[in-house]
Amino acid sequence: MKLLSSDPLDLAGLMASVQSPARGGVACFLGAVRDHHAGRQVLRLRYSAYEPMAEAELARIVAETESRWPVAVALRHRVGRLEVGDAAIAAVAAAPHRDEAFAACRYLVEEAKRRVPVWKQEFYADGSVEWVDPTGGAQPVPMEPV
Amino acid sequence: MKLLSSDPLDLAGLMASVQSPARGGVACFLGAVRDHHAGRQVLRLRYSAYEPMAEAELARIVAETESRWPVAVALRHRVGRLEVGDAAIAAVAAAPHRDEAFAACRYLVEEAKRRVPVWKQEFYADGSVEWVDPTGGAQPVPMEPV
Amino acid sequence: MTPAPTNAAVRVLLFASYAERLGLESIDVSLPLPATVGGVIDRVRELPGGSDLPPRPLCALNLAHVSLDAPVAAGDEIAVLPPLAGG
Amino acid sequence: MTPAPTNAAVRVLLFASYAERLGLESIDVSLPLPATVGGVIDRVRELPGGSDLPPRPLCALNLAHVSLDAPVAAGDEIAVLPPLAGG
Repeated sequence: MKLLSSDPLDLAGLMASVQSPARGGVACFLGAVRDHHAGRQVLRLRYSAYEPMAEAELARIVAETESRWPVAVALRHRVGRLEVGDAAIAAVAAAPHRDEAFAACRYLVEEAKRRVPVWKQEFYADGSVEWVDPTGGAQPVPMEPV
Repeated sequence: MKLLSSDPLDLAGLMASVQSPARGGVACFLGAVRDHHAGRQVLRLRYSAYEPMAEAELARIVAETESRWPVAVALRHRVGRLEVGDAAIAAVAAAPHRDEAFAACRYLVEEAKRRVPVWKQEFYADGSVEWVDPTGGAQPVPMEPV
Repeated sequence: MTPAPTNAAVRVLLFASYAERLGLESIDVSLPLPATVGGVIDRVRELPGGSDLPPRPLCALNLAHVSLDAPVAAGDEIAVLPPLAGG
Repeated sequence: MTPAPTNAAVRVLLFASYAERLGLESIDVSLPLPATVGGVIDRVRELPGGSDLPPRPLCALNLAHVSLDAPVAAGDEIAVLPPLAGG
């Protein structure tokens, strides 16, 4: 299954894929493109990825989450051109109880942001284009294999 | 606006009502009817409410959440007859950043469960019917007005 | 000469399992002021089935949660709330 | 007589801003074993634009995050990852 998608993310479909009569709590998160970043007006952006590793990393995060909590989860990241308001990431976790659903959903999002090799190029209203560095240029912290 | 609903909850509509180009993080929670409770098979249930107070309490929780975090939120609780899998509660919080979206969504759900005067009658496979007491019969802790 | 105590009429609402136990959803209670929510509930306890109420039930006054020592006034709506089970 | 060191060919991938700075997305590097990911990156630094790489960039080996002291073998795929910006 492709966890990186160049098509719009379908939250309802992801929710349907994890819900069940035994799993009453469903927590989800959608991260959408904002119209501003660091005080500049963003028109649109482009995500690129190290695709085979991004797929592998997303799959590892899903497997870890399902082994750590009694949950069924779905995780997708968008690549390609996105407009303001488009969802870049969707995470869903369904569990018998809400604590587990929230914890698992949060884990999916945090780990995806921390580990999935995806890069974002922002296109600004003034015509400039930049690669976004969320670390603000800090020295990267090496990641051990999980 | 009615925050208690006898119609199925519409998560997509609630999400659309709070999303905006400035609010990139949307956290949501759906609490659905489970098929088991305390080891018994549940066929369906019926929620009843002290309706005017439930509406007021839901509205207060929404207002508190929006004053505490920079978020736009939506909160609904279902009443009447629900089948297994039907959503009983839907909470959505949209914020510029995900920390606030998750925190606000969690607050909506916890406070709704703690404060909204709603009662649940479970109908079991063996034909019996019971009012659910999530406290297990503990002495209630008086709630001060918030 | 002290003034005669004022009597106040309040309405008490019962819900869910409490309404079933007392066989009532609404009771009009008249009692001398000053009085508290707890005092009103004590009057409800005297009704058939009323002794099944817990010693300190969850209560609301005019659509908001209150503690049992909240004062009541004429025309108030008091609700005795079984354990909440929303969500 | 000690055996001559074995030379290993590995592929290095560059992405996003790093690919732009070096004007390359993929480089084949041959180097004597034993070697580490850090040693491979040091070879990339010798290319035009390579000195723009941070002292200790984020790296992956065969599709998984690794630290710079991870050993490499012939045929490995090493990726130099600019700061991740997903979500």
